[in-house]
Amino acid sequence: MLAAVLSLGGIGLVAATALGIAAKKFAVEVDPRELEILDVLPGANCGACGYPGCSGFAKGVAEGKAAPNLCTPGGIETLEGIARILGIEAAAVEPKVAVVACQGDNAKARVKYKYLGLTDCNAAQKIADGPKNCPAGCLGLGSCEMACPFGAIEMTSENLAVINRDKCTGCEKCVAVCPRQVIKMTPRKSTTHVLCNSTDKGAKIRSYCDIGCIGCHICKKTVPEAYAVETFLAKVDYEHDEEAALAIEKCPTKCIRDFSSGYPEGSSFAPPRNDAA
Amino acid sequence: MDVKTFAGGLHPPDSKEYAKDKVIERCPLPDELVIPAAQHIGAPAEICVAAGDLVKKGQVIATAKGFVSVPIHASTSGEVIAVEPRLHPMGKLLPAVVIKPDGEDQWDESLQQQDPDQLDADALKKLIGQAGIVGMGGATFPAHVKLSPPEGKKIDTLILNGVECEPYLTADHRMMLEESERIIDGIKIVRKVLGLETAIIGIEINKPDAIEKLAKECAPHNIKVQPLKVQYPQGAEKQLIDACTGRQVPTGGLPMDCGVVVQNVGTCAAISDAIRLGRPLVERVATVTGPGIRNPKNLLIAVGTPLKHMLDQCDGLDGKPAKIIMGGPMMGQTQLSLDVPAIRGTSGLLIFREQDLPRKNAGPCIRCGRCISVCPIHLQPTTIAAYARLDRVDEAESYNALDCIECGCCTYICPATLPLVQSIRHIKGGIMAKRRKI
Amino acid sequence: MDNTLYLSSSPHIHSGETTERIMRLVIYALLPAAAVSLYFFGLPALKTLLICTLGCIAFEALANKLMKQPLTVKDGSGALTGILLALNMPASSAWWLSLLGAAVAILIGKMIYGGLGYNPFNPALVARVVLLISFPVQMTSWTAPAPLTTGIDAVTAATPLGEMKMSVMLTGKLPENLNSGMLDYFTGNMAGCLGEVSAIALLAGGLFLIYKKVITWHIPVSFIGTTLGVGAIFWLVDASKYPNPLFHLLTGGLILGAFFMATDMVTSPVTYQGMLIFGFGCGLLTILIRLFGGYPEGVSFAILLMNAATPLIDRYCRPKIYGQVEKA
Amino acid sequence: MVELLLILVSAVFVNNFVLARFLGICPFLGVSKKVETALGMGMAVIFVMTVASVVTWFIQYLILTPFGIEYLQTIAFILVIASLVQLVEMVIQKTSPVLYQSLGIFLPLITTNCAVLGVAVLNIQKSYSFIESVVFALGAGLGFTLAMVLFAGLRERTDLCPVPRSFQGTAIALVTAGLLSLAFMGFAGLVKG
Repeated sequence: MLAAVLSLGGIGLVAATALGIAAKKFAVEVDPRELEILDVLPGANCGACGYPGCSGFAKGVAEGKAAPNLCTPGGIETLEGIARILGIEAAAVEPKVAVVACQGDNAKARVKYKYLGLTDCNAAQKIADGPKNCPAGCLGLGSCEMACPFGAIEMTSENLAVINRDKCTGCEKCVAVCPRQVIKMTPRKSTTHVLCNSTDKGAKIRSYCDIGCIGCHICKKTVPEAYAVETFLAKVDYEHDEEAALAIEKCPTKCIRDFSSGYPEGSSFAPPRNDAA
Repeated sequence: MDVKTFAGGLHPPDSKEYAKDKVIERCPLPDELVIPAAQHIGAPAEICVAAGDLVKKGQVIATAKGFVSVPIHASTSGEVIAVEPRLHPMGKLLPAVVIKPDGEDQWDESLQQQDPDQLDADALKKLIGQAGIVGMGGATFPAHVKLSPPEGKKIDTLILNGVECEPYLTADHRMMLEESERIIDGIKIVRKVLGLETAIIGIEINKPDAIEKLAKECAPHNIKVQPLKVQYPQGAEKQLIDACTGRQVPTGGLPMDCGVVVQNVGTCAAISDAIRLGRPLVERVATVTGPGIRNPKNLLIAVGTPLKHMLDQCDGLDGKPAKIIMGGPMMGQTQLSLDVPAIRGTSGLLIFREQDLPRKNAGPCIRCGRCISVCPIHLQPTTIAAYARLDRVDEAESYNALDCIECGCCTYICPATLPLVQSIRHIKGGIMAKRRKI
Repeated sequence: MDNTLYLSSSPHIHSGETTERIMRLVIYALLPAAAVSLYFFGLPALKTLLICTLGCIAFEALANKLMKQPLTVKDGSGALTGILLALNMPASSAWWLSLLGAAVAILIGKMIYGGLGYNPFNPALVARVVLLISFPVQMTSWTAPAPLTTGIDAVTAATPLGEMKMSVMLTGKLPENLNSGMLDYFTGNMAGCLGEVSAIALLAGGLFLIYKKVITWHIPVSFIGTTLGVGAIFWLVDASKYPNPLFHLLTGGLILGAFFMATDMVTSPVTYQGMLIFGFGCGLLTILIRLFGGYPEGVSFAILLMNAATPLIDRYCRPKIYGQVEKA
Repeated sequence: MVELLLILVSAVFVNNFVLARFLGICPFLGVSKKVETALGMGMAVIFVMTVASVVTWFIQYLILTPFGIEYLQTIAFILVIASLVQLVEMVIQKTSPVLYQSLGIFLPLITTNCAVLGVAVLNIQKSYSFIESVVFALGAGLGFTLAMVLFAGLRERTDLCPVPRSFQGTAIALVTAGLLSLAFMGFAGLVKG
């Protein structure tokens, strides 16, 4: 028994001494806050913050190089967590969600040419500025769908990108990849959006798209405080989101849409419509 | 005969029988000429005329902007009827000068004939720049820039590109047969500018008549004609240098990094005109060909001639066009419309009908390795394309994606008909963007 | 109005080479060997061949359906896997054994990875090895060849490699009559898998593929060369214990493996240097397993092992690119 | 000499720790997403295995056996291995932060890695001499690294594959591991033992 205790104790002692020396010699300083921050991050490694993965962001925050409110997927909880660890006041980030500002799918928008080649919007955009006559509309080749780390984007059967608002975390990956900047970040609480991205004149838009904003000002006349029209394109003032909904019915081209159900029309995300009711 | 070539590449059916025996014909002037300000690599020229101005043939209508740029000249005499954005071969609306010819086709009187023997290298170079000479093979790189190697770079060899490896095209072939005197004169001028003796004309052996003719006429001028095996893309600078001299341009470098300057034979003919006649580059030879054309021809066209007008000279279309290609079938650009004008770099107009297009059945890569065996740069196109599909920029870069010359061999040979070049081009953009960011 | 012109990235012409054509040519190249096996083994061989081939096609279609993909059986790769699998089975295989093989090959060997072009291991070999390990008795019950002309009923027999292994294990020496049957080995008059019997038919098919530029010489030459070379060294050291190289060449699945299985494009390296290394590895492993391993035949295992190494070979074997300057 | 070679070959190929004895599966699946990481992990394991078997051999024959306390073998060995792993971890963290990052949790997990303990215990079970123990440990480590690197290569490739959704991730990795193990069956009988 004594032998056992002594020998094991001896081994332990030798090992402990060796480790102790090594710990001194190979010491690497790690900011303990870095690990704490990593714990409160969502861990999706989506890169929305601009850092390679959550651990990179945690390091940046701990070193004071990154602003603590860059993590949009984590939302307010994460921010509060980081603020608690750093001992600072939380400046809230408004949760955002991506919206595809275009409804010009294959059925509604005309093409400039028939595109053959790589199924990638950026590649198609390089050939004569994209196969659609509209210079700003969705090309429908699904680069955003590929880029979305959360599976929140899908292409409709008529090749238009639609976003599932429940799955969208606001990481902006799709915004970065879209060659035509047709995906916009909007406040999550706002449910009325103008789904057009073309600044062409009304007559020109009509020549290539059935459902674009023609800059007719009817929405602005209906609810003056909620809309602004610049370069023939209406914009919702998201401060007046609730009033903006009043103009939906008035829009002659139906390019103002209501997202209050949480689903864009025509996507497979939407629950089956109950026609009986 | 000592026939040389390079490693890699392939041999697509050259389809040159359409136009190779057609003598160059002068194309009459169209009703209006559309001359874009951007016709070369580098900064576009700045338009210096306005609607209503009367211009003479050869008069400057847009001035060079910076060193890597050349002026643009009126291709005939007439009235400027508009200066506005027009559809450019790039597929975009870009600024252009629209001229209504007066039918006189009168040269500007201020143009001066010069004797190259009386001028020194710098003066020649300046004249070449002023004449707006660009690489006529399709790359349209300003010639005077190529002829101005930086201090310390020793250039010892001039290579003339008479390869014309693109299928269908025969413009250079006809030039070599019909304009050999101007070409040889141009070569002598370029030799003088660069201050060197060795000049080699590389010609593929599918043009035996051109090889024979030039070999005979070049002998007294100490210019060597090098027969080359028929292999695409031998006309690419790097491959031509390898084939003719056995030297290789270091990756990321220019031909001058291995002591070589390459010029197209057509460019040499233009240089001769620019000096001896004082005439700037306002016309060129282009092949109008393809199965979709009734009567394929080699046409001498004024820069700015709309494609449609060129077609009319060839008895029009045979069937409904499905693809309009400016340049050759391997590297040419598809066009949105026949209203697009031919520009200085337009070596050909190629029309395919629906039935002439390759059958499309894109499937998964079966890793057959054919793309690797044909790549003239010895890259692994399928690997790069796989990473490109997933936007994995770093991996693609590590496989030397940036060295790709986009010759199209890999896509041509791929049994799965994958758009490999397009993928690589796409990821090259990604790599450049990443580099700019850092 | 919509524009009807096509625009695309260059190039605008294509060689016309297709995946289907490649698969079709490989199938053609296998036909002589299949015909010889039918001649020697008769109806049972036909049954195995049919079940494997049709089974593979059916399972691929089934997988397409389950994965909601478009049907891919048209590309011919499923049929090819089926024929290769059949050629790797004993002639007298039970129907369920063939069917099971087809299922393993297509479902686990190929479709689970996403289908053609993605499987890391040769599907036919995966199936063969799974069967060999799961049903050792059935997979090694060989029938002696009974040419259609003789009309004799099939009897069981051992393969030449099996005989050799047994003899070496029991007596430490090669069997006496080893070298007497060379001509039979060459034409295929011996016991064995459907496809490993006739060297001449396989060789003809293999050369046809090289002639048609479907495969290159690199893998077959380095594979067979290494097997023969290393085999020769052992033979020279002790001819009473180790058989001569010709025996290695003509018996077992060496030619089938070298020309048809190892050259499977999907599972072999893409560069020429890589192919040479791949072939060398296959050859070395084959001869080691044949001479020292527990199994009489090593070709299948050797190729599978080298399949596993293929991603690494591809990773480290990159051709030197044009204009690359060696860093001093 | 031949004996040592056979031990080495047996440990690397025939009785490969991962693919034939199914030891060390945890890091085999966990750290095999990239070839570089797999190689780093393999090197760490080779080092730990070799040093661990040296130390445990001495502990067994100089302490445990003389004092008749062989029943403490497991705990004594774990103690030594744990300390060694700690040591390796510190060194890697200092010398190669990138490798340290990518190895993540699996580095400390070598501590309880059955493969390392397995080597130490097998050394004693097979009553290998000191030299034999070292060779066996080296072989086991090499075999582990070989399996890791091969598997990582395969996984990098399957990463690019459109694997059906239900098989993505660990599922396809396990299938691949199974097929790799199947291929390694070919070495069976190559060396008796």
